Amino acid sequence: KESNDFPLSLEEYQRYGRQLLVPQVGMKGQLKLNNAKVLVVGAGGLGCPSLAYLAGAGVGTIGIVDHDTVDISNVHRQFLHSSVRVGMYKVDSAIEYLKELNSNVTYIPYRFGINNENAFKIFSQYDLVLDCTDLPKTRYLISDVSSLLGMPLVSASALKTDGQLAIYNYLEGPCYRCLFPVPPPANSVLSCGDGGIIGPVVGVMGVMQAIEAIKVITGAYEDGSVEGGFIFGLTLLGAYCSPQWKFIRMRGKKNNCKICGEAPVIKRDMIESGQMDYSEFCGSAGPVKTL
Amino acid sequence: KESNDFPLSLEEYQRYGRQLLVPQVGMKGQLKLNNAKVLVVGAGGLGCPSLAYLAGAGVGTIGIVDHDTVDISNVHRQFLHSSVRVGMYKVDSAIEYLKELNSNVTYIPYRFGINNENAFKIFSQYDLVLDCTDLPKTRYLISDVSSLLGMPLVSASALKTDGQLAIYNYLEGPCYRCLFPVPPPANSVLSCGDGGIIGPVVGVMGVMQAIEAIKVITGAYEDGSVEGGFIFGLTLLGAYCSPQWKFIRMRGKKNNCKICGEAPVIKRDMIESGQMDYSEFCGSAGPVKTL
Amino acid sequence: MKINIEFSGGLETVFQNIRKYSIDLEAPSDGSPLNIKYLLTYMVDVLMDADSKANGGVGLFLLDGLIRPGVLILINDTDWELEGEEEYLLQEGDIILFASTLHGG
Amino acid sequence: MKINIEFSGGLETVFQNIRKYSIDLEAPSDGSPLNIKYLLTYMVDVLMDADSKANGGVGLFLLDGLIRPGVLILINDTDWELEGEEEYLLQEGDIILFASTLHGG
Ligand SMILES: [Zn+2]
Ligand SMILES: [Zn+2]
Repeated sequence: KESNDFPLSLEEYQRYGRQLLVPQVGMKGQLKLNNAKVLVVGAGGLGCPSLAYLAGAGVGTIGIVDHDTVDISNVHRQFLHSSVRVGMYKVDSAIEYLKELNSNVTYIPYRFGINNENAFKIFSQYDLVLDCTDLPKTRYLISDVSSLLGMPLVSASALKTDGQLAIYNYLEGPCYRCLFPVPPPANSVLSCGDGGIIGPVVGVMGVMQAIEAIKVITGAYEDGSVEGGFIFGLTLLGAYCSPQWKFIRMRGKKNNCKICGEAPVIKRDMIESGQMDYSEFCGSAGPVKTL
Repeated sequence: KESNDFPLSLEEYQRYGRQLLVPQVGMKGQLKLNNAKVLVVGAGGLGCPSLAYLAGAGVGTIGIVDHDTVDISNVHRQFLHSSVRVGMYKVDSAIEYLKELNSNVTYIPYRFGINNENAFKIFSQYDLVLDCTDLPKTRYLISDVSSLLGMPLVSASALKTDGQLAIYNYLEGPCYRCLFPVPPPANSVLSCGDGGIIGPVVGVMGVMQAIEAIKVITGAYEDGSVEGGFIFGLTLLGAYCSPQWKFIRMRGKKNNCKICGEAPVIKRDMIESGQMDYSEFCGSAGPVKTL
Repeated sequence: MKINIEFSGGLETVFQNIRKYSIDLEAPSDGSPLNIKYLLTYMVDVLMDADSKANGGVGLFLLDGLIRPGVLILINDTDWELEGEEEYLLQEGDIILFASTLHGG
Repeated sequence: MKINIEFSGGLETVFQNIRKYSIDLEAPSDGSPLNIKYLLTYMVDVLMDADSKANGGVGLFLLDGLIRPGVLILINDTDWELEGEEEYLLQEGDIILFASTLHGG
């Protein structure tokens, strides 16, 4: 990688050849990917496909956060974790797989959950965050921290047969809290463990996160590659609906948002000190009701 | 698996627990998946994600057809094939991975290409075909054979930043030839090798094939799970468009279709004898032009 | 007036497990406007199934008479906040989508 | 008359690499109808870039004056075969999508 004429190694030219051919990526985009640092929070149903395609595309540094270990009930949709790795940390299982896929990438494991104390220190080492988690309190924490650090957040979620996707904190767009200032009642929240999930439904949302991450990293929303530039909205999947996909244009940044508004009230020190209590904010998960 | 009260093994209950919870699958759907035989033609950019999720979901028998070996330029999108398996048959590489993912599935390897002579013999052992190939002549052959055998065909394709998905030969819907009676001029056809491809773009189409395969196998289009039942159309992805997804309602079966019309002229023996020459029909791929 | 109601993300479970309704809505007899606010009460009164009502289903849809946090209302594929929220006057053929935020992953 | 043209699957490469056009189409001066057939010739004459025209670009779009096999024409998200094909009379605001079949995988 010495000279500017050949910014990639021969192996990289061969490996990334098919995406180098695509004008929206090209050499300029590939170098941006090689230099990008992406944090994937959650190595489950969303994280597995995102990670496989981000590593495949040659994102330079990938951090992976997950406190959990592989359970046999994960394997139907979390395809980085094979049956033979049940019991291993998901982070280690994922990295074992990803290293064989593409050893050019630097993988950084975090074998614990994101929390008030560690979030800023970890996040600030990356350019972009993917929210692949499954609890409202974690989703608020991830959004607040990435918004305060000015990092784009590619967020997806899924349950049963449905999925949702959005990019927060990006260009002039809103944060998660602008859209959802008040958390849902705890008894209305279902995880994939409780509500069930069809494997490729969550899978397709994770792959869409990889597409959006590549677009954000390569600047596609800013250089005219995406016609019309960035329009904030939600992409909805209803796998048993017809049509299956819907894009909903949503409100922008809210002036009174507690994180990204004109007079923000939630600050970094309030989060790090624990004054901002996400468990309390989202309520304790009591017995779960029907959705 | 002795008694009707416990139709699955304990390991299967645990493994498939999350999709058993989804009403559109449930125990009835899981048993249909366990008994299903699916043929995936092509273990590349579409085949890899389809295979991972079909195996994860517990499709009983999965046949995989591919004559090709793993090249380093495949790995960015074909995540079943790791860098350490370069040079191996894609079919063997895929099965090595899939066995570790789910050993309950029976995997049947076909380390050669589909052709006029072998297609009927292979296809007739399956209930459903996924077209994950990348040449018009193979796509016509796959469609003709599956239509003549009365098998549903879940077909997807991708190039650069775009993707397409459809289910052919299904319920009262058309075959591929109804839609495309005349093949495109050979010089207008680009493969992913020639035109380039963004990994998760072809990936997302492969995952969508797995969703549609699960819906077809479990009868979702026939039992009311999909509101409005089956409507034939194309699902289009433009990853750099806004919105990214579009569903286009298309014409139905054509009365004058040479395969599935009222007076079909292409018959099984014409294909098996080689009288129907797909290479000639689609033209030789001369120097490739701009799309 | 013909109004279409759709659910995404799970709320159909308290509305008889039907994801799409096409209803014929008459103006309220007390002369109040035919707006989203009225539609919400209509949905609880007429469309929600008795079983769900008896088991806290209303709380999954409304909180203190307003749409509960975590449910987005989309009017013809546009955020209701851009359309006047509760006061939005329903128009013939409107598609009102109730999308519950998902958190699973 | 305002007509929207969109490409999916690659044809934009011969139309100045622009995926969406919003054009103002006037009725042909010879009195012939403002239909899809006319639109096709207009697109070659006005929208296709000179470079593509010089390098066989027309052949990627038309074959013997008709749309080439492998390109689907969608009128407002519906197959043109359901709308009268070439003879379909353009309407104000129509969205005409030219989708090239993809074969890659
Ligand atoms: Zn905000
Ligand atoms: Zn046919």
